[in-house]
Amino acid sequence: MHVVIPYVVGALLFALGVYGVLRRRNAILVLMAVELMLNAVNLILVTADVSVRAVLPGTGGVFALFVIVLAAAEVGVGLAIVLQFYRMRRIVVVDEVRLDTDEERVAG
Amino acid sequence: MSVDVAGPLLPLVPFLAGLIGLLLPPGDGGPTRRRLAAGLGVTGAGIALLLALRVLLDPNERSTDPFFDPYGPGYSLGTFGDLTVGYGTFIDAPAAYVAVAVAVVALCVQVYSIAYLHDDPRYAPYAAQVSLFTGAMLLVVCSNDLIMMLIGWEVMGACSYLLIGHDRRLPEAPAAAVKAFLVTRVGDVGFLLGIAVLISDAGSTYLDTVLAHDYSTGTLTAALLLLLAGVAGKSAQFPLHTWLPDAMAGPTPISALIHAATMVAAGVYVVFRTYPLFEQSPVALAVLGVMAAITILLGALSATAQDDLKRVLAWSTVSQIGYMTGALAVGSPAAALFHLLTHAAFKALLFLAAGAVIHAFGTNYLSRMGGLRAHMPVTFWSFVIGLGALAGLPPLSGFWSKENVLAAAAHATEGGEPVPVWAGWVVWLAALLSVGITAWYATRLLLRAFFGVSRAHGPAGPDWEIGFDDARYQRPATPHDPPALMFLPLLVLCVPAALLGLAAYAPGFRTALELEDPHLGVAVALPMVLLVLGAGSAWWIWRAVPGVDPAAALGRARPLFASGFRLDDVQHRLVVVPVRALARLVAAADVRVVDGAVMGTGTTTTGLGRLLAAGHRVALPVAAIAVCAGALVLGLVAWLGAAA
Amino acid sequence: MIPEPSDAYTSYTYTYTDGWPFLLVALLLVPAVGAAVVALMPSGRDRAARVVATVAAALTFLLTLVIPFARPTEFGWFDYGPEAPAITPWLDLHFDWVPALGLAFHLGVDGVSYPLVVLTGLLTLLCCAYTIKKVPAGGSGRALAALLLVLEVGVIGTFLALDLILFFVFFEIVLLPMYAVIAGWGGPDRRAAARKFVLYTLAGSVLLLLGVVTVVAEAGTGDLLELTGASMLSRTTQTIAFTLLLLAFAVKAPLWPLHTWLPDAHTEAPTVGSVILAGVLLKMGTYGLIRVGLGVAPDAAEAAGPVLGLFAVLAILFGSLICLRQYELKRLIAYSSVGHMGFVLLGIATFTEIGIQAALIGNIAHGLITGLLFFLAGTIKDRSGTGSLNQLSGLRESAPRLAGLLGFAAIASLGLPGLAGFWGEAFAVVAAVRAGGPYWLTLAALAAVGGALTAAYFLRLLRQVTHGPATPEVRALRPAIAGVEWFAWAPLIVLTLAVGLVPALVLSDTSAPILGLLAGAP
Amino acid sequence: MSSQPIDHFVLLPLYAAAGTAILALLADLFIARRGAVIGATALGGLATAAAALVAGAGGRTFCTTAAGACSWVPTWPAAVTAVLFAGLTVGVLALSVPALRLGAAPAGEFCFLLACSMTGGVVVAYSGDLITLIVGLETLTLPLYVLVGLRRFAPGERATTEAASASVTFFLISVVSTAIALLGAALTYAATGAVHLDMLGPAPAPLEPLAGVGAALLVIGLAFKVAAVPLHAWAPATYDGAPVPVAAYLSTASKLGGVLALAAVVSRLDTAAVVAVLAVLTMTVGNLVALRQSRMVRLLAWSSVAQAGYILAALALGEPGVVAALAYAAFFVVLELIAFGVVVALRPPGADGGELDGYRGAGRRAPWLGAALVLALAGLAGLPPGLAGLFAKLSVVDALVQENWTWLAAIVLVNAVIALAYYVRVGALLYTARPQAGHIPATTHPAVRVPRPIAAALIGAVTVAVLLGFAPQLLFDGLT
Amino acid sequence: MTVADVLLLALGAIAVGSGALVVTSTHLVRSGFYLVVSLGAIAGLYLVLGAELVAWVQVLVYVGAVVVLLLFAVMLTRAPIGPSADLDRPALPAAVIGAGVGLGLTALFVDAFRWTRFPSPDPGTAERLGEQIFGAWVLPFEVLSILLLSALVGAIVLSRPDIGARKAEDA
Repeated sequence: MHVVIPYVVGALLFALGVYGVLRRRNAILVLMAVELMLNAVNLILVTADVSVRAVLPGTGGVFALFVIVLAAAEVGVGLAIVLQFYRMRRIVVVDEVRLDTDEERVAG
Repeated sequence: MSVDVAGPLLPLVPFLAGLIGLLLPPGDGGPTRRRLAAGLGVTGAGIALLLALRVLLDPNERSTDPFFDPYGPGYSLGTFGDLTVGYGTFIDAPAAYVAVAVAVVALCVQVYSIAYLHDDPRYAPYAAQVSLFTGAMLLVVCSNDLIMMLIGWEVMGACSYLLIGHDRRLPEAPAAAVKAFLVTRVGDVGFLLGIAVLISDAGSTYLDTVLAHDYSTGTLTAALLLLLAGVAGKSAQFPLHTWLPDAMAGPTPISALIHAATMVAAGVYVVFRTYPLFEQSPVALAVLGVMAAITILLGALSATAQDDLKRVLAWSTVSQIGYMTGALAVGSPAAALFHLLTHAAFKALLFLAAGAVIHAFGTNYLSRMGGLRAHMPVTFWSFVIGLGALAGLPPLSGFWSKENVLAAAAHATEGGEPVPVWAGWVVWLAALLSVGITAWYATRLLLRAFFGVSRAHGPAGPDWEIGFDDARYQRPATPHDPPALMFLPLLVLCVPAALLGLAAYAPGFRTALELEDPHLGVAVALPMVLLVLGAGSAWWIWRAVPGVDPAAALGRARPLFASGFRLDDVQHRLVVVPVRALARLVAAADVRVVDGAVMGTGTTTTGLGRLLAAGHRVALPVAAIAVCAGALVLGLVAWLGAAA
Repeated sequence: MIPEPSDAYTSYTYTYTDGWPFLLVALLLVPAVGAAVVALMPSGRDRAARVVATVAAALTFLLTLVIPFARPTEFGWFDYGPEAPAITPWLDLHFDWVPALGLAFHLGVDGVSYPLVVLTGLLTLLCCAYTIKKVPAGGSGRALAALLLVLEVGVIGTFLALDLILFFVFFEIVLLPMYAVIAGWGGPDRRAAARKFVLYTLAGSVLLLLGVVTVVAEAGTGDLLELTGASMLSRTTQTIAFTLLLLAFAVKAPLWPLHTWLPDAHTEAPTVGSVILAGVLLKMGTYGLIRVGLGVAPDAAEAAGPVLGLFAVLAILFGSLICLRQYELKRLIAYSSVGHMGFVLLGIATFTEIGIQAALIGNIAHGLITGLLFFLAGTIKDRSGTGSLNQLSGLRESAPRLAGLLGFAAIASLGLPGLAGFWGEAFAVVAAVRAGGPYWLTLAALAAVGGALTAAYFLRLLRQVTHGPATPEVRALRPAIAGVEWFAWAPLIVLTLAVGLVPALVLSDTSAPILGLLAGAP
Repeated sequence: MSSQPIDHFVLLPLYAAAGTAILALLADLFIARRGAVIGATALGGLATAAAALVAGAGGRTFCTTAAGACSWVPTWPAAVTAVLFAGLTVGVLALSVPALRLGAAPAGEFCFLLACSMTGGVVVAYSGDLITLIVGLETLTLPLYVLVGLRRFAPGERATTEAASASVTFFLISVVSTAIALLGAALTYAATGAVHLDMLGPAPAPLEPLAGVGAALLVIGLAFKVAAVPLHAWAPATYDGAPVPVAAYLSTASKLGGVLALAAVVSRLDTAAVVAVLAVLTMTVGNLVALRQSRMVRLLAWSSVAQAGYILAALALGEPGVVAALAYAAFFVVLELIAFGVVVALRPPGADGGELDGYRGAGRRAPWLGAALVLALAGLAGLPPGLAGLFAKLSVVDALVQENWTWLAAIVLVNAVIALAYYVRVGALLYTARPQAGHIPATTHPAVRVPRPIAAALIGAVTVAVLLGFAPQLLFDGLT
Repeated sequence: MTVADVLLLALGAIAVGSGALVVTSTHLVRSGFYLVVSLGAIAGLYLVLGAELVAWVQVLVYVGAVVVLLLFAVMLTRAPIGPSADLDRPALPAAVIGAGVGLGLTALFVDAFRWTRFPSPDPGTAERLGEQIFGAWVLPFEVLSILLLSALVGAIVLSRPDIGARKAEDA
């Protein structure tokens, strides 16, 4: 088979994920976009099992499984965080998260 | 005490006396403390005189103990590379004579000052500084190491600075002091460089080695010309003479000290000392000759128009030192030294006598004097002897020494000397002409100060110049001869001023100085004629229009002469103003450019920081965009890197 | 705090010659422990703490005086056989400290460093004693005294270090304490001045670090005994390393145009800070140039000589000219340091024995004289409440003693023969003349002219401050000189005179080590 | 393929760390006393450190029989860093005690999450393959998302949202960078077929760009953990919003984990260019921005961004720079812990870092704390008396110059100069007299009472810093 | 072109297409459903690529759990069910970077693998993967358990403000 197809699919999915992360204002949508990125990674890992002479054949699949679990854990915690934020601020818009509200008051 | 102990001790004693004296508390400590200070000063000078006499007694005695050999390299003070600076003495007869002269003048000045500064609260440091000054001069005289000589040389400069600036009530005193130090210091730049060249080439600072070293002509000429710069500074030769007239702001005894035997004589003495080198360099001698000729005339002409008693004497010093350097230039160091000695005597006498006048009268200005002869006979006669010697009136000392100089110059015009013939002519003409001028201004001085009627109560009433430190005159007292402490030194100095010239007939003295036999040939007539002409014309002008300054006859040249040919202005324009401008420029550049770059770096960095910090004052998504963009760019970089 | 060889390292190589090399450790340990004790004393015992600090400084000073007696009786260089190292320290102490970084705790003292060590001990003692009576406003006296002792550790360590990295470590030690002294006890504008000082000099010392590491990386050793004399480095490395080192030391010295931190720092620093800064900190730069710069890169040093000489002369001239335009007492003295260090650097730039000896004695003289000047200037400023030359006049009238001392110090500083300042300046010129050629002759002439300018601005200073009618500020100042002030000043005065009369006091044992340093040069 | 024998002895640190987490959970469940939970966790942390030292550089385990590549690689550097993780955990726990006593966060969960994080750190230290490494890193980081935002408010207390914002920021950027790192790992695997660090190597011909980009992305993703520019934006906001002890953990343990991961990667893959660019950007931007900060924790955050740059500079060398980077990181975390510890000590329990102005004169009120902070700041600036910091800088510069990367060393040093500007600003502030309030003389400051656990942590950290300052060879011996 | 290729293309198109809808849809909820589709397609790709277990886990964990979780979150945050206008920011930076990433990665892969054929793998069995996981990868697996536990506890402690809440007297 032509592995380039799933690879390119993975690349495009990753790019879509990046786009989504950057485009979306709603934290949950951002999380979805992140899921797309992680899935793209998984796809590439699984595809790599086909295309590469691995030291341990099938490592990609194993890796992908780990990534899935990682992603699940992250989503769980992430949603808890977003919900906490929502509880406190009544919004889930990431634009509202300021990084530096520091007024410049530096002496000398 | 043997010479090998006396020699090294000679500069040390007054030096130590000075140091100890400086430790005395300043301020008016009452009579006890004054007595202590005076005692120290007089003792220092007195012991120095004794030591000098001891050395003079047997100047050529050599010790067999190499360690104590006063004429050897001496005690090492420090070694720089292969150059060992040593404290040792080199005393031959001329040195011994000069040392005696220095000691005598110093002693006279010390004694004289006790009375002259009787109510000065800062007498103690003054006396100590005089001692230091004496020690420094004796070091120059005795040292056999060029660096040690330089030390004495510059310490004198510093002492002159301190002493000239001594007077607290004269607004011009500090300026004059600074000027004296700075101008001589400028000359010393050359002196230091000259010495540096000499010792670098010779590989030793030891005078004997340097004198014996075979230099290339170029090096030697350069070094000697540099040395001459220093000599010009210290000995007040054109063009570095400008400090000397201003230095009259110092107390009068100090003027005596500076003009008679120390400071100004040092330059002449150093050339004398290094004469074996000068002999090898006609260029240096020619320069010296021209310098001398200009100085002789410049000094003499400037002296004619001065109204300040001390300034007349100051300019006369410039002129007389010119005679000495002229003698050196024309190849007669002996004549120079002879004139140095006689000049030391009569100039010290003149200044101390002038001090007596000022002390008694409260002013420096000839225009406020007149008719002093009746009140101050001793002072008057001191003046007569001093001025006579200055003008070269036979048989006073100045006549003989000046005659020697003229003879030497005349000899040089015949060729056969290292100096070029034209330089001999220049020196001879200047010296000769100056004899007449000197006689003129000496006569004028005498007449204006001591004859005629007193001008103390002028049309505008009493108008007292406070010209020296201890003058606290409410109203003019009747002028009178000075107290004994000032009186005695005058008497002491009268003797050599009058008689030292006859010493040329003393074989010991003559051979010691390597003077030629005195011969009063026809050649003596010419200066005599000029002398009579000068003195006579001054007298004649004075007689013709009584009460008017003979200098009025100078007409439009008078202000020019009075200002010393405006060389002060020239110096101001050419040196002071540019240096100040340069300083302003450099200081501004230091702040704006050099420090500006530094501060600019700081400001720029902080500004960048502010900019970047502002860039980080954003919301999360922008940060996310930045992160992803950064990752993308870095990924591309890596790709290109891996592909390359 | 000082790095002391820990017990954990006794297993490493450990060599020492005869004599008492541990004296060198004691030299660092005594002030360090003193600083710790002083800092830990309760705030109620402030004065007692300052006395303790003075005692510690005095002990250190005594230890520095003991050094010559602790030398091995057999002079070391007879023991080395044909391959004698270029430097043969009197005392030599060597521990491995951080082998991973090529850092050895290698201390030694020889004729080049010894006078500076003594000077440091002396000035610290004087400054500590001075603080017993007078604590500048701003902080507790014991903190100041402790900082002075820490500074002493750093400076003495720098002078003793025979390992490049160790040298750097000690070089850095002084930065923050000096910053603290200026920022804590300084004048109204102290913050900015202190920051400028610390950043500027750090910029210099990072160059030193780079240079040092470059050398160690190529030579494989940081041991100055091994590096000196034998050219272990390629020409390129030497050039790079020397350039870096030169810049680093030029900042510290400071050499024009890298000097602008100095005037600000001096103007704002408290009196003792100025004294230490001018008296010993600047010497680290010139000493470093001799010991490290010349030691490890003799060829490059030789090649850089003309350039360094040019800048040294520019420093002399510009420093003096700028002084002519200064209207603040301490600022003027600070700029005068630029000129004086220019003479020192000119001596070094010739890379001849005479020149380096002139530099060494110039260092000492500058430490003594400028230390004294800053003491006096600080006193005048403290008592009259102003440092502005326009407001100071007629000191001779109200405080003749003080005026006399100022006059002495100024005259010594302008290089009057017979006083300490003369030798360095005169023989720097002699060395330049000796270097020969029109270029060096010109430099010599310009330097000598700079000497005259030095006289000009010092006389201007004296004329302004001591002569003339007394201003209200001056009239109001207290003329008496306290005992502690005499204690602090008298040694400087006496030594200025003594070194001036007998330069051998400083130079007696410098010839061999300098020749050793120069041996590497072609 | 059969399961291989597992050397449980060398796994002791892992067991101890994981056991600590479980112990904390159980203690919370069954004893439910704050003191007990905290004590148990602290003991567990110490046990972990002890275990790491005992296990030392034992045999590897979890090896693939085929190639001999192992997932658990006990080495001395690993042991040393594991000890550091454990020490930092205990230290941060101690710093948190006052806040926990106050009830600012549930103690049991706090301890558990902290212990989990420590476990992740230990795993990172010992991991021998990318999977374990990334899982370990996630284990290190994930509990921190929670800890950053975990804050309980007393009834009536105004609820602040900084912590929640910080948590969102941290989480979102973290997942993105995790995705990037995973992509990098995936590409690396696709190119080389290996995930074991020892097996990583050059890719076959056509796959070289793939491997290059993979390595770069891996580095970029991991660089997030050390807050390298341009992946740093989360750090200041997160540090400032998080409780100060957690911020301390973020800037020390979390950063150390990132350094370890990076070190593992860069020493096998050629990523010099990317790491060098990251290093230059990181230190320069970090220092420049730090110049203009007015909040204490933000300043420390930016400074720690900059510090990461120095570590990256060493890592740009690849294998030869690893020891220097680890050494720097070790010195750095100790000093940083002191700095944060002093901040915690000077502020009321549970408070944030506050404005810099609030620290005016603090060094006079609390001389010991002031001295400790000065030591830490000097160390971070790389100057005595912070000798540890000096040796840290020295080791990095030394490594760079040894490898002929003098230009990078020069940039490091220029940055050290810039950095000093803000360090001295803080240091000087500590000793500036407060503006006179009323007529209370400046000398009679109210004394600062330092809670015992914080004092203990500070004393411990300062002792380590001083010890390392005088005997840095101990650390270098441990890392080689 | 083999059957596998066709399948890959088709599934890939579905995955990418629905992925694009995920990030562009103006309906929050619809985005969630598109995500399901996309993830399902990816699961299909796994099957084609011979990673059976991964595919099933994908379906179970992602489609079954993660997406449901996300949808719950949408509900809990009272997000609008219908289309909403304020979901997006200006597109340009995102589009530029997204396009850059997509093009870059695509080019990278295309350059690396070209149109090369690789042999289709044996359909992997769960047993083989399981053997691997419990053979070579026990360590990360165990660590993962800690991770999951901490995620669990963390999520709970964040979601339940009553845990460890401060009483009035604490303040």
